Amino acid sequence: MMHGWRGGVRAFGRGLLPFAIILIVWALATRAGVLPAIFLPSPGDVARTAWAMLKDGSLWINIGASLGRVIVSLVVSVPLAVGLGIFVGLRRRLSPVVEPIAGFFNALSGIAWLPLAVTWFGLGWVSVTFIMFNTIFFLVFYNTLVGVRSVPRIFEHAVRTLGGSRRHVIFQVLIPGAMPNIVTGIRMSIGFGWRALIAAEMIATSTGLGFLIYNASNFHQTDTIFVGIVTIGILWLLTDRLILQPIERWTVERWGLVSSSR
Amino acid sequence: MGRRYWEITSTWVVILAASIAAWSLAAATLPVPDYFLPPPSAVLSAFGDLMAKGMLPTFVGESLRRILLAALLGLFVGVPIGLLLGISRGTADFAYPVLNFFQSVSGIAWLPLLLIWFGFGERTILVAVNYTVLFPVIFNALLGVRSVPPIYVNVLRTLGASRWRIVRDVLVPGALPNIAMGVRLGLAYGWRALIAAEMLVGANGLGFMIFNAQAFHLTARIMLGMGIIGALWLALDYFLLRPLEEATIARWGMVQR
Amino acid sequence: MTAKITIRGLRHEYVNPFTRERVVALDGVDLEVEDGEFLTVVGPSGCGKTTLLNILAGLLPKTRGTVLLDGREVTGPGPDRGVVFQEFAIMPWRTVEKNIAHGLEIQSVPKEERAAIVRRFVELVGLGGFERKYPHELSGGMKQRVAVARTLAANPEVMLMDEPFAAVDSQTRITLQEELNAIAQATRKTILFVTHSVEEAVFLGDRCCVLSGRPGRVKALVPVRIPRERRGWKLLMSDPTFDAAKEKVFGLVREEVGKEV
Amino acid sequence: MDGGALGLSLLEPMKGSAMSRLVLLRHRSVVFLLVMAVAWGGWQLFLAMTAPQRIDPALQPALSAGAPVAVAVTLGFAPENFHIRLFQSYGVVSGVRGTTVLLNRVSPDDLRRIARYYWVKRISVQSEGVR
Repeated sequence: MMHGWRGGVRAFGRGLLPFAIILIVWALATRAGVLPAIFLPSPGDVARTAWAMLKDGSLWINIGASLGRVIVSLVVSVPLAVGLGIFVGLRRRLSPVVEPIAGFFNALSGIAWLPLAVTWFGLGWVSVTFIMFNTIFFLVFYNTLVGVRSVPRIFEHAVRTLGGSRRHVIFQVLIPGAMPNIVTGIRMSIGFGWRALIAAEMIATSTGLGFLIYNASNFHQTDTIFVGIVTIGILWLLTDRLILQPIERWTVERWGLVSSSR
Repeated sequence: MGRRYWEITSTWVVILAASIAAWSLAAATLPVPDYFLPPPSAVLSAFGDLMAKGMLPTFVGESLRRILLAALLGLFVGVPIGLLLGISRGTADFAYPVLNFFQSVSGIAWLPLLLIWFGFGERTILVAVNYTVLFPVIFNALLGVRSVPPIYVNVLRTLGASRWRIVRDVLVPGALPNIAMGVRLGLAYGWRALIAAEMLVGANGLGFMIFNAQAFHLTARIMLGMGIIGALWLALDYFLLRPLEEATIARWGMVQR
Repeated sequence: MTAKITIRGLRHEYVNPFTRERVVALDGVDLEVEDGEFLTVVGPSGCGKTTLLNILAGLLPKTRGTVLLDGREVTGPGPDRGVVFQEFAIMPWRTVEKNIAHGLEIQSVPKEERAAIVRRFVELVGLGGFERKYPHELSGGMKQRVAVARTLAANPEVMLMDEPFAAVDSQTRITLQEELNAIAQATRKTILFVTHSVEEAVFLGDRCCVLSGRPGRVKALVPVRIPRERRGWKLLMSDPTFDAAKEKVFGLVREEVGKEV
Repeated sequence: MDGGALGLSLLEPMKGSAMSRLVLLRHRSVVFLLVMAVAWGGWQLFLAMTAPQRIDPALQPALSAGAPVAVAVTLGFAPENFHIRLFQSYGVVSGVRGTTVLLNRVSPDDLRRIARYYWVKRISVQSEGVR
């Protein structure tokens, strides 16, 4: 509805307005001394801490650790999950059985694996990455599997009446037809993956944003916690805009297929 | 088709038997300490043990109580708030970006702050879980109201409907599919946040059970706990959440967005 | 001259996988379709029209009987029998151009030749200017034109059409019927057209095959002796031969409507 | 997020087509809630009924008097940390002898609550239990 970059700026401005108001209310509340600084630091404190952490690089290290784990897990487990999901989805006999099992592991994926991961890999980045991997893998695998199996048969008939072989059915019908589910799976895996990462970092490692804010709470450094939380929110919105929406726009929305919203 | 039914159940039996056998074999032969991979029998005896000691019912009971409380709160508090915010364009545009931001910061990320505010206790868990459930519910209820096709509103206007009637007859029913999805998504996030919070805060619950068991190398209990966590979610999802979603979509055959 | 399509003693039963209930859809169907003939198939709902077409298309294994195309037994789907489905079935992830070229792609026809054929059929079905569009951007009528163009582009021996214009508004329907008429005249293709509308069956068909109520069998074959050139929308308004044929077919179908088993 | 993303079709692979989905749907979730309610209610009733058997008759006078008592709670197994923490919420744990926990200053109401735990074998007066 907004045209050109001016529209974009105005929309962006309108998007920031609520946050500006919240900042003002927050500032007034702390100045009025409603709560001691330990409980609610002023925006100024948080900004100063943030600036300090940026300057001494401690924030960057933790951002790098967390983002690194997200990217690595995505790059490794998404292709694997999509490939396996399609492979199993095509097996008439195997897929109805694997689907419920994948559904079970899908329901279990994430932080529930932490104790077992720590038992196997001990505390540290291996366990955390393992948690990220299985969260992303099972969500994408399950959705791909369901996606391939839910492509309407009519498309398969159409291709076969055009003389298409199994190869054509797979690449020209089943895979594109499963795209909406695959995209949903990827979007959800990022949402759940981030959450699992933050929780895992709090428990099982000594770097990353999760550790940063959990450790800060041991020393009552509330301002550091706020810096961490705001950073997590911003990183999430970035990964959502930069990774997710292009994928969605390039595949699903262009074809007008309904891709379920967030 | 009948043949396929038998075919599926037989494949089921084969896969289950094979995986249990492989698991037992691995547990017996792999050159790792016992606690690394206990055999299926160890998990079964852990179940018997924890039931006899009355621990399992408490863990399951605590976790269920917390998630069902969050579900009720989500439904009866989250949904109305979302609808209210969604109805008028002004509040909707104001609330959307804020809700989107707070929804992306999961309840667990707030946990350190909550620990300072409420300490290591039940209140921290409840706030973390309910926050995680509430925001997706409110966000999707608002989204639901905004995504009702304007044609329905216009039709009622032409019939001279009052604003309240438009809300009751069009906006709320139209938003139901999104609301159902928001509740499902919120609880899915909430369930995981609950497990994580129980681990961090150390209060009775399935999260605590598996985390505590790890400290004593009771891996059989970890596996049992994980199985129950997965099974409970599937039961909740299959018996309560999917019917909620299917009832709203099926009744109107509406496709979201 | 042997018939293009020969059907003898065709019987088909549906078995419900859970209740084991057997439903006989077709029984004792004997039918011959001449080369280049436009045969329409009409009958009460549930008389097995679509079942007959799906068996001919090779998508449905028959219970008993023989089905021959140019003397060869029909076993599975193939490019020699092009199918236009009621739900269009064009790929939402392909542009109009790519959809029409789909059959040619599968038969690995070289690129330039493909482009030429697609251009010809885009013009033939009146989709000029929409080549780059995606299906969700088209109206029902236009989607159906893409499906027809796709089937024709693959140059099948026979075209099987399953109530293709059912989901289209009446204005577009008449134009599509006229266009199909022109295509039939231009390509001399053998066409088997299933429909529930008697008027459509008489307007399009050289002959109308009336199927009885379930279990469907050939109740009657009503010839429509009107040359293709004269078949335009005026014909629908007032033409004695047309009205007579329509009345006859309508009577035959009415008899069957009440009799479902 | 489409409906199937997080759920599964484990329990409904071959649903009869005869019954309409909606009727089956309502049926499925209502049955689940009923079963849970009945099971929970029955369980509480069972606990309430079996509780008195676990209390040593010698404690009756102290219970009716309403004053806090010191008791020995005997379990069928050696208590774990879980049980110790549980008992600490009812009174002061002064010691553990094998499968018995010595608990002081327990109010009569708390005593009746402890008696409801199915894994508690017997609650007896502390002096007698210690010997």
